[in-house]
Amino acid sequence: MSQPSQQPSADSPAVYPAVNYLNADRGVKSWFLTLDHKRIAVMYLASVLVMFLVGGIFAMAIRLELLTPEPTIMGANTYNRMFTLHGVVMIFLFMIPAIPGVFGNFCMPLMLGAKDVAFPKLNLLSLYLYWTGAILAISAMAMGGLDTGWTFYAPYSTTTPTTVFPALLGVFILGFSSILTGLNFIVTIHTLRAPGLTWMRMQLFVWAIYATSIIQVLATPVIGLTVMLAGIEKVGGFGLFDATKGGDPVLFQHFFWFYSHPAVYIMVLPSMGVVSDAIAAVARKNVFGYKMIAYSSLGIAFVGFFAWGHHMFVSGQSPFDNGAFAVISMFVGVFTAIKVFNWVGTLYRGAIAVNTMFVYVCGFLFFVVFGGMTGIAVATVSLDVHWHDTYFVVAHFHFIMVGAVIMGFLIAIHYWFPKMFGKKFHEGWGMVAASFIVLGFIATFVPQFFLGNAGMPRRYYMYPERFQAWNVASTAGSSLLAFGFVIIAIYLIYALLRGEIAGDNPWQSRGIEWLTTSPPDKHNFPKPIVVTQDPHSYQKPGEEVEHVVI
Amino acid sequence: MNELMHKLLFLPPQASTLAPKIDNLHYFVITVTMAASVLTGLLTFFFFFKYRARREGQSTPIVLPSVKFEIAVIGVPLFFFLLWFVQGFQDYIWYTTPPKNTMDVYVMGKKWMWKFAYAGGGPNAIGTLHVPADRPVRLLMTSRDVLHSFYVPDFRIKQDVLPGRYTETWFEATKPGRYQILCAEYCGTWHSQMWGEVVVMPGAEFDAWMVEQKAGLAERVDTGGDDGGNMRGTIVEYGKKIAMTEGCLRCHSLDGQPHIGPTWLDLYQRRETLESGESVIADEAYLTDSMIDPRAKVVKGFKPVMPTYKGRLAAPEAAALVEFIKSLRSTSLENLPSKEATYEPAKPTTQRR
Amino acid sequence: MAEATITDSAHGKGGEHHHSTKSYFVVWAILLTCTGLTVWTGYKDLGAWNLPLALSIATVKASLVVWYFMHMREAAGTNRIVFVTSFVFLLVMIFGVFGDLWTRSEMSLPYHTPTTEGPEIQVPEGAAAPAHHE
Amino acid sequence: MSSSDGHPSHTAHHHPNLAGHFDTIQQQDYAARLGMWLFLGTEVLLFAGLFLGYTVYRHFYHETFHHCSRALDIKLGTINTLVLITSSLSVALAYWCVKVGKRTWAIGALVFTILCAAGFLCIKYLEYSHKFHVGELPGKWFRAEELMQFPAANMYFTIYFLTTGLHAFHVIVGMSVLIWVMKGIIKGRYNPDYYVPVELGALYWHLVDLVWIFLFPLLYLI
Repeated sequence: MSQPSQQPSADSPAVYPAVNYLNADRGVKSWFLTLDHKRIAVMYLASVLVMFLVGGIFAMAIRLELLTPEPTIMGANTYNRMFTLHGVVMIFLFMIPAIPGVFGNFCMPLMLGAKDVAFPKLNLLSLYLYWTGAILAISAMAMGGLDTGWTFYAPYSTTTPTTVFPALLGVFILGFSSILTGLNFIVTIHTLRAPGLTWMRMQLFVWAIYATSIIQVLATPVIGLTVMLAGIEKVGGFGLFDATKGGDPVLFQHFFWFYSHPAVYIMVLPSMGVVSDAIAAVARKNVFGYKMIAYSSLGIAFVGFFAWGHHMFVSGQSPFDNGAFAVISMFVGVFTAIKVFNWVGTLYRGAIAVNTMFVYVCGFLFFVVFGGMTGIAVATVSLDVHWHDTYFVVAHFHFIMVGAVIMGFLIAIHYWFPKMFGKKFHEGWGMVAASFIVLGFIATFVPQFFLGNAGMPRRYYMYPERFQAWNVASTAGSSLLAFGFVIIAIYLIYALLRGEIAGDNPWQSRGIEWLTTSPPDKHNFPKPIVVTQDPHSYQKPGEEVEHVVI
Repeated sequence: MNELMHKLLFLPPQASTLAPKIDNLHYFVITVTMAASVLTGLLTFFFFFKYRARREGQSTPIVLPSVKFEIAVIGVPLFFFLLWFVQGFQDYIWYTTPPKNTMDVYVMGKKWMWKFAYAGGGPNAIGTLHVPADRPVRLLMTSRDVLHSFYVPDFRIKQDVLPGRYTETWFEATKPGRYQILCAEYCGTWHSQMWGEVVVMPGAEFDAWMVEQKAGLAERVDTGGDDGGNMRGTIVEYGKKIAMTEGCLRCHSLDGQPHIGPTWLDLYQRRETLESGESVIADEAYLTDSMIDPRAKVVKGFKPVMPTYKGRLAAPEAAALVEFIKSLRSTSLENLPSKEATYEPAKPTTQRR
Repeated sequence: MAEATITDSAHGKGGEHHHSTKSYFVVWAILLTCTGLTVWTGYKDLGAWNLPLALSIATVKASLVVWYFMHMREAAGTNRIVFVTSFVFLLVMIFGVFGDLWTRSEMSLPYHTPTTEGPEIQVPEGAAAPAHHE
Repeated sequence: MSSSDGHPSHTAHHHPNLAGHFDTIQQQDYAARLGMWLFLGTEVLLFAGLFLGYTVYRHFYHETFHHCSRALDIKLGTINTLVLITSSLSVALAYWCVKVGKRTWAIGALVFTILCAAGFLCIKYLEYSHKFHVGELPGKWFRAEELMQFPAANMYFTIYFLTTGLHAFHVIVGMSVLIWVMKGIIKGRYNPDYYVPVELGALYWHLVDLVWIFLFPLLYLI
């Protein structure tokens, strides 16, 4: 068991472990009071999928409304609530917790050869805080909803008569969940690595989770404070952002983006980690430029903190700060570019398998390059004057948030589905759905770039008629996207119930998480792991290995 | 080239001196972005065909990046990004530094309309801003309530409008025509209808227009009644002043919110249902009648509490009030056909109460 | 392996409990003195020097608390980095925002409050740029 | 104590407080300390936002802040500072006593610390009630006429109440933590062999002190 690479289990028949973490304990209590990181991960998975469904329904409603320039299916106030809740649910309840909460929790301790995370009780507390925050956010919806946009900009958010406060409280509590998860993961990675697992032998997913956790710990307190201040101002009239009381509304934006810019890396870094891991398994090859990918994750985590002002180029921020934040944003872009080069480089001279994951990886690479570079484009100060708050920005961040984060999430689901549940999904349907998703995605969001170019502002309920053609195209594309998700839901549920038994390592991956049974035992590994190899190493020991330097 | 890219990218007309600057950089940036993503995609496909898995458990070489490769990987993107930044920041500085000889216009954004006032005197306006072509115009902007953003796509200018302080932006329009103003910062229910219009006139025509407007003001001052001596502004402005001094605004709001009485926003030509059940269009006659005999035709849902203004309002004053009410449109007042097909003229918005 | 390094950094500086309580009392005495000093200077009007002086004294006090009371001098390197990093980011935040405030144009600062009372923009006849008081 | 320090591998496996997923008590202690320092880091950043608010509005309303700070009672503020510093000393002593096995002294020092905390809150209450009385309150509640002449005087009290309020909340949390730690010492759970929770509780209390060390001059003396 000590050598990750020496036990290809391809020939042995697939066995479903009789006792595993899923059936070791029974009863509702054994789930809700569990301290097992894997069960917590499964509960996170169920929760974030529900939230994704909710956010997705809002998204479809928005797209339908925008089918015509006039009111289509709902009133203006309903529409404003829809896009607000779409943003709040997708960002705070889906994207931020999705990959760290589910796959970080499930796989990261396994990848370290650990028995659990450092603070299992804290881990469970994070989940409960997540649920509390989710319930509060949903209750805001039930109490009439809020119409501020997910950015909660003051003074609108502090003066609107809608129910903002429960949502702010929800975000505050979700922040704590996020902080505690990040703290837990940092300590786990520092203390619970198996013997021999040096920093430079950690899998890239672990590196990504580590970088993400740093951002979570450093940035999230600030959003906690920000929403707290907005809530106090709304309820108590403290006037911190109220111009008539001498307050400065732009200060709110500084507060907000100090968290929310790093937060986009909280969302996207784990996804990049998933791709780094999965691409090695798909191409059966060592990751090209391992160190560059690892360090660029840390680089993004660090430099990402200095770029928040590029969300505020036309907000009344000074030209000096605009320039400073713009130039720093250019450097953040370089870190992502490094990763892209290395991912493509990993495919070079690999043995690429044709499967669902690969389709998503292709989509991911295109989206991350186009979405990333349009990000640099909007960070170019003068261009942002035209593009700011138009659909160009909407399209850009959906390329990154949907194109990169959701592709990463889907890759992770498909890659680790056998690990989590010990079952195989249908590869053919997987590829069909993946094609729908990738194409539907392009059809949904490419038109929005043109809308932005033409000057359609975001958060528009009604729009001048000249924008209609592209809006129709976008709505049509979104239905393809939704159809793809329906297919995925069907074949994954089928796989869960009556799927073929996957065996311990169906992808013949060399990741440490595959060294135990699938699904794993309650205590993860039957015997302690000792790591002696480099990560993502697909060469058989003793075999003549060709070294190529390009 | 310019024409082609302009069409390909679905950009709006270039109607200011800033627009070509923004667009040229836009073309460059988008071309590089497209090239990079297409190259990445093609390379991925190429590798996929060339390096497909051929057999089970196939082993692969260890490929490592050389230092040269690493430098290239960091250097090439950084070069492009910084190039964009340098060009973009130059343009931006140009855009944030208005020339000395600008014509200044005060802009106020409020839910959900734009108001304009000329610094050198002249007519105040709601929704429509008249400016001369080929002369720099500086806008000094503030908001009465929440954040708004003054956006004219055809000029490529955008600037947030903040309560409690001024922000500025400027432009020099190059082609006479009518250009749409949009609000780009979310500001509530009718954010998407907070439109206005910039009317760009040839310089000489604008000067003549301005002289005429000012003369019109003076004329009205002469005929405006006893306190006309210190009255300035258009008849609309005069009407507004009366509305304030006579206390109309204590019961009638200007922002679309029903108060003790119906809101005046978009009241003109609105179809109102009366207490009696019949419906009436709020035209000049109805508005004037309602001042003189307010309890005759009370709009459904409101109490008959308004006092009569018979004898309190002189005829010109009542007329001014009507003109003022007519001016309260949440979108542009002007229903003239636009010559440049830049956007469709605003329709009377009937979906709103 | 990880554990080995942990043992080194956390407990490598052996004899942490050998020092007596004396150092605590000395630090306490210094803190009290510093408090007295900062209050005394607080009563004086030192103009522009008030803030830097008060902040310097506070920083000295805080460093003493962190170094001795919180045992930062015995803490593992990682823990030191973690704590110091949080202060670095506090500064990042403040200077990022002040980069904006220091360079904003005068008229777009909040204390140049334009009149927002009344339903109309109130522009005095022939007004130029908004008045810069102060 | 000395055995676990000097020969980690021997005593580790049988340590009663060792959780199953750690190999040694040293590893567990290291994790606990790192976790606590990370948490303190987040606390610093939580207060960082308020300090930013303070610096921004002080920058805008420099004169106002100067005059409004005179409305606070420097004497009470100074007393509170001394109380907190002394409590910081006593909690450090309590930690030392637990480590060397002086249980009674440790309990005494903790009781003293908790009393200091309570005293701090009482004085804070006096200050707050005075502010409520004269209307030196945040935002829309502000009605102190003698300060109305200064622009945005309400903003100073907004900042004052937000910062000291959040700090007072931390004092209350810190008190609860110390009470919980004290219960552990009384029950003998924490002893020279296992004192990390005491250390962490003390760290939290020191942070509360640390924040006040900055708040005091910024609010009272500037």
